[in-house]
Amino acid sequence: MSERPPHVSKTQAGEPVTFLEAISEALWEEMERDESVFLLGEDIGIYGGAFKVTRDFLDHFGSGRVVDTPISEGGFTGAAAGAAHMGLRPVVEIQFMDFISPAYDVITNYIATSRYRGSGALPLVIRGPVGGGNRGGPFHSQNVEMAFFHTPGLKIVYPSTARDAKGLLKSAVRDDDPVLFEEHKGLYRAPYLREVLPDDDFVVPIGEARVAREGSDLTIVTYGMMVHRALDAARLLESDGIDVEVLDLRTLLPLDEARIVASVQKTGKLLIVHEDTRTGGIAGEIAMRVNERAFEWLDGPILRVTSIDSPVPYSSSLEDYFLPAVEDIVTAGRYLGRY
Amino acid sequence: MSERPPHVSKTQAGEPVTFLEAISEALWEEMERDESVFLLGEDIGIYGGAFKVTRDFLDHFGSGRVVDTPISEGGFTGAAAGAAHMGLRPVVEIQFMDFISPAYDVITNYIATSRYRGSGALPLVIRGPVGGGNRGGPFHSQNVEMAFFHTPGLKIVYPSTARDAKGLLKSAVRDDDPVLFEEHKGLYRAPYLREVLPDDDFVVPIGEARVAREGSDLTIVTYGMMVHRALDAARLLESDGIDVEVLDLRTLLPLDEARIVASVQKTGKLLIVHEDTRTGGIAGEIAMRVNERAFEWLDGPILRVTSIDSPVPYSSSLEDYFLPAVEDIVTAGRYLGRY
Amino acid sequence: MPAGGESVTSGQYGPAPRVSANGATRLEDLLFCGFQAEALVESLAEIEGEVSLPPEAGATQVDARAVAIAFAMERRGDGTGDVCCPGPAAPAPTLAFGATPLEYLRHVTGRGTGPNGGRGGGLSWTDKPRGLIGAGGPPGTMTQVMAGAAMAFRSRGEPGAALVFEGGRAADTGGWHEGLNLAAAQRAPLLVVMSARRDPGVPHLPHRGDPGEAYGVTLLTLHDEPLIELLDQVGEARSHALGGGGPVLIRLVPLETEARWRGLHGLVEACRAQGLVPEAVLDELPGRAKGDVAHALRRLSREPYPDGPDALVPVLAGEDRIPPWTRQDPVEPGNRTPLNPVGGLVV
Amino acid sequence: MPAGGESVTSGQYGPAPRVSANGATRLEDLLFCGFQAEALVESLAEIEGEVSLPPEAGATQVDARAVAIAFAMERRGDGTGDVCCPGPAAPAPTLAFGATPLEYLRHVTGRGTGPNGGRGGGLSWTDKPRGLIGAGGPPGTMTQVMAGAAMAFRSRGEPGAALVFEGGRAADTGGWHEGLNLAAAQRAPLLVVMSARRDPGVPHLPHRGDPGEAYGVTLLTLHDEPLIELLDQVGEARSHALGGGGPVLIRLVPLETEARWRGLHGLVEACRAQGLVPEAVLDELPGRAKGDVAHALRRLSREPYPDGPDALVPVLAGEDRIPPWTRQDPVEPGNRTPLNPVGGLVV
Ligand SMILES: Cc1ncc(C[n+]2csc(CCOP(=O)(O)OP(=O)(O)O)c2C)c(N)n1
Ligand SMILES: Cc1ncc(C[n+]2csc(CCOP(=O)(O)OP(=O)(O)O)c2C)c(N)n1
Ligand SMILES: [Mg+2]
Ligand SMILES: [Mg+2]
Repeated sequence: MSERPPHVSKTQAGEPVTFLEAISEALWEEMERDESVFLLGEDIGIYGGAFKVTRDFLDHFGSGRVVDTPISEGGFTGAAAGAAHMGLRPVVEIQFMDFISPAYDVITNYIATSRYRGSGALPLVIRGPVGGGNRGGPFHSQNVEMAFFHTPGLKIVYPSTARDAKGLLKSAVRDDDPVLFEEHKGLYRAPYLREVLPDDDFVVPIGEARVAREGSDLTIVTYGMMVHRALDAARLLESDGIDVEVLDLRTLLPLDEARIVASVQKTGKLLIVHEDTRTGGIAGEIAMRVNERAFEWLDGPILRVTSIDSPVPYSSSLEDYFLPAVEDIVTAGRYLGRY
Repeated sequence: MSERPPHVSKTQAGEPVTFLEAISEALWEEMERDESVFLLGEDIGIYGGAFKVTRDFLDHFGSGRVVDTPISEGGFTGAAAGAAHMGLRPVVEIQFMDFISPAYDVITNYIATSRYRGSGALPLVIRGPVGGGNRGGPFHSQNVEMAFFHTPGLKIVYPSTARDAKGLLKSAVRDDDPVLFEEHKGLYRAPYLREVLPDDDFVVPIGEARVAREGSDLTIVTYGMMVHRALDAARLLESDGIDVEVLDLRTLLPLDEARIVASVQKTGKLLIVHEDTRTGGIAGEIAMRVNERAFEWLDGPILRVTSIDSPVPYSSSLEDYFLPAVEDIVTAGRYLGRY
Repeated sequence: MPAGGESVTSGQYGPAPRVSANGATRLEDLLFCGFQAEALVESLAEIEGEVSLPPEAGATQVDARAVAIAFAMERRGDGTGDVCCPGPAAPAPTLAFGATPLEYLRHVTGRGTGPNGGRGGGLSWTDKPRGLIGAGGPPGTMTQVMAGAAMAFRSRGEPGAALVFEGGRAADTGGWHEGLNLAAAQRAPLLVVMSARRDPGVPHLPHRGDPGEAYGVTLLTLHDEPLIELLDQVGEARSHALGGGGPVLIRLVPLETEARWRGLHGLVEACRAQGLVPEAVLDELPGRAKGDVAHALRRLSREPYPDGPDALVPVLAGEDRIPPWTRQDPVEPGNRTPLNPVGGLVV
Repeated sequence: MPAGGESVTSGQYGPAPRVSANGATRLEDLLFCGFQAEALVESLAEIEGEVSLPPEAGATQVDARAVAIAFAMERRGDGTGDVCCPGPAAPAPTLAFGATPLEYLRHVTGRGTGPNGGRGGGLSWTDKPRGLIGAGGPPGTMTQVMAGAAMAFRSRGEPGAALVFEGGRAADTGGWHEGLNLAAAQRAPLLVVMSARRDPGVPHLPHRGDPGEAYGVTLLTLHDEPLIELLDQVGEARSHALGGGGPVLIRLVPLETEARWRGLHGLVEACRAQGLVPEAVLDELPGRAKGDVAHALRRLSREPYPDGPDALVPVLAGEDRIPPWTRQDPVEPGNRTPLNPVGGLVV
């Protein structure tokens, strides 16, 4: 085995890491900690992955634990399930999460139902890049949470900071249930996300939202890239005298209903912001939960700012228009603030 | 070509048809009307389909228009897209709609995006049996609407009566967009659904909900099998002095927002009932739309009665418990009625 | 009423596995298991209609060859042997890997006493000590899953192999190809049986060639060979796969319905002629096997179905599930009183 | 700013198709198209970084053989010819089926003037009169889609064939197998090219055998044959498929990068030697093709990107789409005043 290469040693060296490096570190550390953890995916070995998350992993861990697969998301995700039955802990990389769709069948029918069918827990992680703003067009830009949010038996994680990315990925690998892990491409190398992480084996628990900003007038529930847009909007709304609380879900499934409800009970107003398209987005489930648990606290309608209901357009001008902008959040925030 | 067989001639003979026969008649009539309509699916030809919807079609229309396919839902749904590009109007049968999942990729990535990508409309129908209560277990009982509800570019239809099944399927075949058509197995041969249909070329427009029962105190929005449970519940709630309006969505996508909003503006209370599992169900989107358009009319929380968040259990006792029952709707209706 | 554990182990449900070490008693065991399987298939036909059977239960039409194939594997019952996915609801390999007829019947009829408490359909029954991995819905899926199981043996350096039973039309699915391709690329010790079972009235779409040829997969075609020969051939295939030769595809040429269990009778004769199993045992074996199944059927009729609320078994680890709020006492609404229709009062 | 029509026709965008009838001028056309393709591929490398190119644009590394294959088809430009899916962003077959370099560049750079107004990625460009069908994302998908197109020809009794370009790794996908299997079962006139293009740093997983063998599909392997020979071979393959022989798989053995366009120069020499194309034409052809592309590039630089609101083009027929409410004047809230954050006041 070779030495630990520099790009997964930054935390050890006390240096700041990017979101992407945090993910690489998490994988490396989990593979060192637990022999049963192994990786499967397209071009993750020799090539180091389309985004280089697993650069140098093959050299260090060998081809038994870093498996370059054929283009067959269904096949290798199914194989991951078989390996999980045998006590291994596979981590599947989907090159772009848009291409999780050929694995939709095995994930929803086989993997998600395994525990309930009495076939035992299937501890496996399916991770990969999501999200727009990268001029990737309709096939390289999607958010995939709503394809799976409706399937009982899955967990869905979507971090927005380097710290959460590392801590949540470690939790995901250790989790006994299948976890989908979404990594926004726009966060991978974002300079504003570089941070020095604790040099210990910290984990961030799955299922807990995080108050990214405290406030008293309006709750914004969001996640992923939109956390940062919401924080920008919150700063702008401050000058309107609207004190915004921003809740970063971090885990989408199971939803941290308790923290959402607590925040709405404090502020009385709820705006949901998601990058994913509008109809059938996660805002709906949040609205139902708040209706069920905190209707009488609502001092205004639950509203949402989202992408437009269409495939992700390719041209930058179209994509920028398609995505929720800071001004959209500000407009909605003002509207609710005055309500 | 052989004569029109008796089981697709009942309407012509003035006899009542079942829900299933209505579907067979719709297909037969559309194939007679338009040469470009053709069928693809597993065991639909020689065998006449798992539920015999296309019995005798092969004899009459020939193997060029009734195509027995290999087990390859992705492959033949993709082929349907190719045939649609060429001006044909394919109708794909999925043997059990649970098995639409291998076609998830081509439907969401290719078919749904075609028009937007400038590749033209893809007029095709994907139809098949859905729903529980038949002791089919986790792989033969699912509702599939929420796998596709989030995908812009698709239409989803889910009828609850023989008349709507026939009229909507004819509309679906004539529609220029891809339509998913869900047929509840429990309705296929239900005696209470037999009805004499008009003997003309009637269609029921896609996108329009139907008031299945008028009422003034509470709106129940529902569809499919649950329409009948909701109507049963409404009769029981009458004796509590609660006058229930039942709205049968019929089309789930696009959602008939206007009729939902109008009903809620009349009653001030909304209960959503769906057979599909709870988290991430369609209730969420309806709740968001009502928040956006009629929040101030709400005199109580938006609530929902749904299946339990799990795979569909196999044993009848478990499945009955899993599914929403009339008493559940009554309990929720009373709760909202008193609110 | 037990709702079924999360993951089924033989200790929890029914007696300890009836799998003997390979050796002197293997043929006796094989015969016993074969006659049980035959009787089980018959009894399923009998009880159909009376009880609900999963939609996949038609796929029980495997034949005696399936028993021999399973017996060519390393069946241990202690979690250290080969693994097998018997295909949906197929009794023969299930029994061969140590399940009892009663467990099997509990399972397919959805009894509360069954290995997953009546929740799963098909043969969604995973028993790690015995090496059973339960099937999912779509044909082809289990070739993917078992490819992964085979990869696990290989990556751990353990001398185990994975066996999966698929129907003939499974090779039409892309999933099957992806599984086989991956197993071949990884030289994983996987044996894929393409069994010639029921088809719903439609002939196979003809595979004009060998569907494993693209992946360099070894093909073994089995006709109506004597079961002893078959045991050897499959044993060799297993060794080939274990030795780094990669997956083997075992194609069963369809037999006439009458011929499905003929191999068992041939094996009885061979054992008798060569003195491989004592005469007395051979004589009483079929009757004992049938008696076992008959007993299991009688016992089954007294076994309860699960209670409705058993449907609430968790789908995620550590998740507490509560009944739908409409089946509890609804709380009174009130102004700014915490509503909790999902269960109990929130404080 | 035109946002692109729903379905692109040659009349709407750019000049009428430059596809000549097969015959005397075919070789001249082939050469012209080939040199244009070569120049286009070079120019894409030049403008990369300057403009955004779709992630699939790496897949432009087809070679001269792709031009000849496309020219072996019946290209008509009036909606009555063969159909072709050029693979994502591949210029050669696109030009061969009648697209102009400028249209191509508009498309891959996402210009508002492009055939789908900058909305689609890859080569999601369907032009029915020309017979172009645009690719989707995953490898293998288009083999399914084009299988259906081929089935449509057959079911209508029309003498057309479908051609699809896939990369070598597409045969790893289950989707590819399902498409080919269906086409074979239906004896559909489908030609599937497995082209040897870029791979992201990783060798193919070896297909040890012929991936079409399972389906009885005819295989044609092309090395570095003279393009004239290749035209004949592919023409024969097409006839075979049209005559009921079912799909043909055309495997392109990879060429060295330097050798990718060599076939064109060989064809020039052959034409010169055999007097098939006038000398003067052969002399000025490469320059004219390059000039065309250079002109298209200059023109492109003046062509605008679409406006943001063009993103609102309908995804469903007859659907009116309005901008997000936060980009309109929000309405004032009020007690029981109809809210309509989605746009305008509801009456
Ligand atoms: C994806 C998918 N499509 C369709 C079905 C329905 N189905 C169940 S078994 C079967 C036939 C399987 O034939 P074969 O593979 O030959 O197995 P056999 O039952 O003959 O053993 C079909 C179409 C399914 N389970 N999954
Ligand atoms: C389902 C799916 N998985 C992964 C990708 C990402 N991807 C795009 S092209 C490609 C390699 C394709 O290789 P090949 O088929 O040989 O085509 P080439 O680019 O070499 O022409 C991959 C992995 C994708 N587009 N779709
Ligand atoms: Mg079969
Ligand atoms: Mg390639």
